[in-house]
Amino acid sequence: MAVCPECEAEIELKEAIKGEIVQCPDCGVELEVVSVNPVELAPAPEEEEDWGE
Amino acid sequence: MAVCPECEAEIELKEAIKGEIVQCPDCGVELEVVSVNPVELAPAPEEEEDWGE
Amino acid sequence: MIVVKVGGSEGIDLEAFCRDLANCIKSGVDIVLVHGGSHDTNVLSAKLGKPPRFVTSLSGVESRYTDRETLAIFTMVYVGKVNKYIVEQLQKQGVNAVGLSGIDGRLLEGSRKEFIKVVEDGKRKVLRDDYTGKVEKVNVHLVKLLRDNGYTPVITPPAISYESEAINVDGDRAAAVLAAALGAEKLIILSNVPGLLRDVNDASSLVTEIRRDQIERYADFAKGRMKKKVMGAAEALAEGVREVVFADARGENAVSRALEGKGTVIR
Amino acid sequence: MIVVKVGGSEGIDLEAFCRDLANCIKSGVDIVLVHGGSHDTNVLSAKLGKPPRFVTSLSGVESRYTDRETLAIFTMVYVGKVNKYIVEQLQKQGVNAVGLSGIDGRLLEGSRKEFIKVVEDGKRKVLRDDYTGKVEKVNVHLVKLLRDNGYTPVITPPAISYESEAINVDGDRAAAVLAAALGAEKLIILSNVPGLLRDVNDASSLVTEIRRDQIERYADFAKGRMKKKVMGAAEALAEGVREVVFADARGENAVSRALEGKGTVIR
Repeated sequence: MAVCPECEAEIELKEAIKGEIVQCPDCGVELEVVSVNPVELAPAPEEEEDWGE
Repeated sequence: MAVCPECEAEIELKEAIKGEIVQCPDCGVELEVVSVNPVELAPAPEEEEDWGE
Repeated sequence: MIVVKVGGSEGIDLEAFCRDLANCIKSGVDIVLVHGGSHDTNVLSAKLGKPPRFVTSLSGVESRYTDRETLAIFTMVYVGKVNKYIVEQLQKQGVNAVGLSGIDGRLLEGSRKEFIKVVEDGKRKVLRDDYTGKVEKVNVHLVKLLRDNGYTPVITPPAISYESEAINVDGDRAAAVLAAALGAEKLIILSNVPGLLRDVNDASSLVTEIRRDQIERYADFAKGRMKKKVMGAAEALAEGVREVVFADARGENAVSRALEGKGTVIR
Repeated sequence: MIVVKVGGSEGIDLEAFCRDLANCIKSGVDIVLVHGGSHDTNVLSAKLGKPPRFVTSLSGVESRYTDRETLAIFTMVYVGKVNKYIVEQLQKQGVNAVGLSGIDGRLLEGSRKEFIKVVEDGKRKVLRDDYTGKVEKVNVHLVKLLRDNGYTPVITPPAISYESEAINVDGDRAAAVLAAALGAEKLIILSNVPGLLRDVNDASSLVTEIRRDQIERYADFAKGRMKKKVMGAAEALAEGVREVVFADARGENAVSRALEGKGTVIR
């Protein structure tokens, strides 16, 4: 189980992978899986308009 | 069989390879196997002093 | 002065291209060359057991995922293989070419993206070790120094980030920024397509002329690589380049044909 | 001005080397760098299923057999990997480096050997498709142009033949010819040995000083790679370079130590 850093809701994650973006089911904020075992979540970074390379 | 381009002696070559240097048993000149099937011989080029790379 | 960009995709005969380019230069056309190398990079990556990994950003733009190891392969191919092959061929044709990457003298500099958000295998992800970025600054002094002394610059990615790390940048967009910075009159982008096609699968649906104020419309319907080329063209035109031409790099006299406007001309 | 040559053999930490080199340059020492890349070339060749093939000439000198395919791998590594890594590291240390191969602007030009006579598997052979040669001409103008405008040249093989073909040349001897042509006071050759050793297996048998008129004697007893270095040194001294130093490229402050004469000093 992981905890949403914004609203502290518990988030059930099955085989999350590092860097994956998940949404908190309660407050809806976008989170980034910054590490696994144990799973750690942080707000996903905002992205400026991307043209890609 | 191949023929020495210098003294026309016949030279017996077993599995010569392209680029190999052979010596004519009769006149002793250095020869280069310029091609195989059929074997063709030409005088081996002279080499200026070589330092290698 | 004209900036010519030749792509690195399959089917482009670089030897024939360089012969024609050399003839144009020797006949007095003042050219700075930029080139790519994506196809050869894919081939070498696969051979080295690290097949290329392409990711699609949330806004649907595809790019090569370039971690440090991929960047080393990318640089070996773009700089060590393609760039020096072109310089060798131009020298053979009597053109005194000098090859430079964007790292050299900080020729092409820009910001490296700290992260990119992508969709991969259906999952949305944040990728942080992607050495990719955008060219924002050009060392015009270095290019001018070489040109004023009789050398033809042959320029290639990678560029360099403000933190002095090599970064993968889009060759077309780098050529557009370069053309604007150098005050080039023309930017010619040559690839393995005849130009901007109304229908991608129909080579005869070539759009031959676009007025610059219509370019946004074309940017919308263009897809994939061509979308980036059109965006680059729009940027170059906005920064003072008078004309941008998309043309075919294949076959004989590719450069001469493009110089005569055979392809998609935007002005 | 000083020409520093750093070898491409194993065990040399290029990052530490570049930090020290940058400190010397930033403290005012006027340096032109030449580098090799043999170890990395062997590694990539093996990975690509074309292991390096070394041949021994009739006079006992060993060299890398460089056919066209090997030359492409050689150039990718020397130029695309090692050269751009060094330029990136120097830029990171605030030194405005520009990387060039001998092909660029015909910086290092010379004759390609039409053939070499070698002994391989006990057979004497003539090899004709070996892209190897000797540096005989240097484009001093290009080096001067860059140095006078604040750039630090970082130079690497391959060189270019008079017929404009890329050719594999010995980095040490190319550095010697470059030092003489540029009128350098000093030539420093750094490799993975402390200098010229009386007994190759005894690191403490370092010859610390050689007078230039004794150099022929040392050229005779030096073997393999060191023999070529000594020949290069003799050439440089004969062409006006005042001092040649052979020193260790490994560990911290390799360049500073060599500048202080730690190694084999020949003058």
